[in-house]
Amino acid sequence: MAGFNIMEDKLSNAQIAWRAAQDIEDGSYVNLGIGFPEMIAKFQPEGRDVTYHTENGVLGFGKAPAEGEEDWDLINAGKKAITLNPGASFFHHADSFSMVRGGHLDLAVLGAYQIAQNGDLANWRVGSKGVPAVGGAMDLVHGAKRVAVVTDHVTKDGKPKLVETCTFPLTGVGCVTRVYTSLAVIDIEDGKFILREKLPGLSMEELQAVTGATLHIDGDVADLIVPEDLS
Amino acid sequence: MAGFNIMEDKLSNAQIAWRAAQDIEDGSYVNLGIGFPEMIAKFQPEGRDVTYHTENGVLGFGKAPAEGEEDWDLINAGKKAITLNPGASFFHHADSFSMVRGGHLDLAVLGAYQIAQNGDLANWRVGSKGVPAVGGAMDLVHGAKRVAVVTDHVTKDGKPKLVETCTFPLTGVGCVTRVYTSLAVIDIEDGKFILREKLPGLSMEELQAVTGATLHIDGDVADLIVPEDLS
Amino acid sequence: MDKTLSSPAEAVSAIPDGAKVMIGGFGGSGAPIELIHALIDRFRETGSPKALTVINNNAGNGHIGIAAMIKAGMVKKMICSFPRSSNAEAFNEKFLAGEIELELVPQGTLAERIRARGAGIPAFYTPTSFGTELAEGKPTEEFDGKMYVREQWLKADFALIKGQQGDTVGNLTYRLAGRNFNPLMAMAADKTIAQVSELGAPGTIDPEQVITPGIFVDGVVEVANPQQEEVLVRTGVVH
Amino acid sequence: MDKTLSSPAEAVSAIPDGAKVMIGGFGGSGAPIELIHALIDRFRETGSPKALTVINNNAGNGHIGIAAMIKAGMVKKMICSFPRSSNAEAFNEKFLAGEIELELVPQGTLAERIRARGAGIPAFYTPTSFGTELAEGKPTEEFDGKMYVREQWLKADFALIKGQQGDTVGNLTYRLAGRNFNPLMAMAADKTIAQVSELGAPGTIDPEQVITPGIFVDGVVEVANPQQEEVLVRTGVVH
Repeated sequence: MAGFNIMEDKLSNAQIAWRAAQDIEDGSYVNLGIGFPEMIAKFQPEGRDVTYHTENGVLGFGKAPAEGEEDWDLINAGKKAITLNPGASFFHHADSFSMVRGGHLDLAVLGAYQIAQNGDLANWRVGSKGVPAVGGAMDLVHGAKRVAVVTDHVTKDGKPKLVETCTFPLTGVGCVTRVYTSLAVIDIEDGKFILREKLPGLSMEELQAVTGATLHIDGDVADLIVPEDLS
Repeated sequence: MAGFNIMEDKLSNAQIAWRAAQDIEDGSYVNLGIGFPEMIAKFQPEGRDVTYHTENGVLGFGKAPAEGEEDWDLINAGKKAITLNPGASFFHHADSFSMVRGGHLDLAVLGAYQIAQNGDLANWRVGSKGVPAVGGAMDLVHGAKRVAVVTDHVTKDGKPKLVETCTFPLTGVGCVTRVYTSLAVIDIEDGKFILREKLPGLSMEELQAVTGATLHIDGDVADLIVPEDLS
Repeated sequence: MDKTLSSPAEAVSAIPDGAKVMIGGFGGSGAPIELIHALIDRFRETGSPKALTVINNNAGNGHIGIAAMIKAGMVKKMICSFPRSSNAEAFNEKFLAGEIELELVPQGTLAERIRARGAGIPAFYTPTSFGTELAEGKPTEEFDGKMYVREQWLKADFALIKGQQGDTVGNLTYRLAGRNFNPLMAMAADKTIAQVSELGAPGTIDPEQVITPGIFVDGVVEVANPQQEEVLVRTGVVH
Repeated sequence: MDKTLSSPAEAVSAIPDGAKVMIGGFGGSGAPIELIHALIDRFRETGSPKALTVINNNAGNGHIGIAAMIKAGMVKKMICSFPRSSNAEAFNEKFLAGEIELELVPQGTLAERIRARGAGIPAFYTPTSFGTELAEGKPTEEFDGKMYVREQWLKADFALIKGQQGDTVGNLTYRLAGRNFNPLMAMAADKTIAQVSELGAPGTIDPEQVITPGIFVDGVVEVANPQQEEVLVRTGVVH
């Protein structure tokens, strides 16, 4: 499969979300960050019982309501209308972040501007200009038992997002343990990126060339295979 | 009225409680310590609306139920059965002590082994022997807007309970602002005992003789007059 | 001890210039729009209260609520976690012009700092923000092998909150996710004013279902059919 | 994610020797007597679990519950605020004989230390106990002109708690003042086991009336007509 084009043959966001969804364990409590990570819920595998937490004080929420059916007191952290599944509960913000900070969530999945090989994450602002906004990201990266990232492998202008050291302002230090990108699945262990899966058409050299820090191998590297057609 | 006998002519606990009750303000939130201070509720003046807090998580409790009507899930901090007044609420222990520590109570009234002229209180243990137990006393002395004490003026063997410096282990530092004793009402201001009221038959000299620190006068000393017959 | 207030206007009448005001809600969910608008109306009529510090998760949306407060020029400083919304024009303009201050606080730390004031805890340690620019200048310490940042309580003179059911002694419940910051702010402010959709006599709320006990509430005003910020924003309402 | 356990015996079967166990209740109010008795029965049959550290407001009463645990010799250490009761003989004897350790913690500090663990807060400052022997050796600091003591979170391996209504995903309500420490311990322990008087399917508790969300609960067992410690003590029952 010569001629792999990083920008054209990469996975779509839906495909990255699908891949991340496969790792969500049955019976787990999960917080999905605003935006792209939220898409993961759509691809939750059949038969897995997952409870979603949103930091504004709801546990066990379900799909978005039909248009016109929204109740704007019933929203998620992204201010989108939600519905409740049986067994849902409401609580105030301090209890909600007790769930986060206290280590009660099994998994938090966030987006990223940059991820460093030591697990540092930068995902809240790109520089010092404009209006900064942090929300719950800095809380979520500490506390959840596993913190994963879903992201394009490179920036829009082709620069690596996986780097030796973050240059953007940090969200958290040494917090990310797994990264699902548009090209690969990479674990972070002992300050190193460990390649677990990559797209089958992509060579190690091609992948390393768009990665800003050394990719290490520890055992097999599996093919990253996802459904072609995801809506 | 010559021949005032400190041990015989002093106020009863009920009379001390009655006097303390007169100062409870309308609309206030009050915590009464286990034992003697609890008696104060009985003498709450007519027409005053007082809400009682108990640290095990009830606000707005009322009288004890009739014997045989007790529900042992509905108790106060002294583990006595209580009833609820309209507008009562339940909450967990952290919220309950938030009310205490966060300055939301208007008044806490406690018993005492010793009170020092700087407001230090010793009321949880007499020495280092036996089984120590502190309960909520150390929390209650910090937080309530006013901390008052009800106590006999002297110990059973006639020693002063109002002292220059506490010799028993402290419950709190500089926390008491008013003391209702069997002989007098005394405020604590700027590290001094200020005498406000004393039993009419008792001379200043007699009172000072059973007080372990200087009693100061700041304005009038009123007669401490309470009903004779309190049940 | 009847804490009933007759109107939103009366409810906000004591807030002075320069006050620190916590305002409940997360976006439009649980936002006390009528109390906010009463405060804006008072400012337009009297020039007061001005130079307010407002504590909320966000910094307003569209042309109503906190956004309208900012637009009106009553707000000196925002303390929030996320001053972004579908239409954050009011805040953005003032901020980029240097006409409003911003203290940015991670959302969980914001909640915990508010709760800490209510609970009489002047400072606590959190892992949140360690190693980031939001922790600069703050003491740090290791506990059980992990690094933590020390944060202090967040005080306020007033809280304006929104409940669902209320009674005249100040007990409150909330509606759905509208609970969010409201119970915490009720604990934290020196004076807490609640608007409620239904106001009843003491005893109308089951004691086991009270979320905010009345001890935390100083005044309660019934606003029977409260406006929803999100609906106002979506329909382009300007206050 | 059905968290239902078949019996109190099954519910306590995983607690090992040396475990730190939080036990809910304040006196007999909200005390999970059936779980405690199942633990004692297991100890009598198997010799395990022993050398437990028990965290509760009190240290047992009469000859049942925590008092019976202590009497049976399963408890190495009590962490509590008030080891006194109408009949504290079990604790007193062991304590005065030097056969049980005691960590005495002011009641509000005990509650806050438990909550702190649940909330991921390793340490906090409180005015409680400043200047007393219970603050000896602890860091102190001044905030806003007042002195405070630094306290650390309190961890536990297990919590045994008592709820009123429960559902199979672990949501709980409590009965009257039986709430007390139960919701805090549910947050704080690595594994939380709840006995409930009524166990239903998810959805049987109104989401607004859930006191302990299921995320804090690992196992739930129905005990339809639970015993009340106070009644057992008053009728002289011995377990």
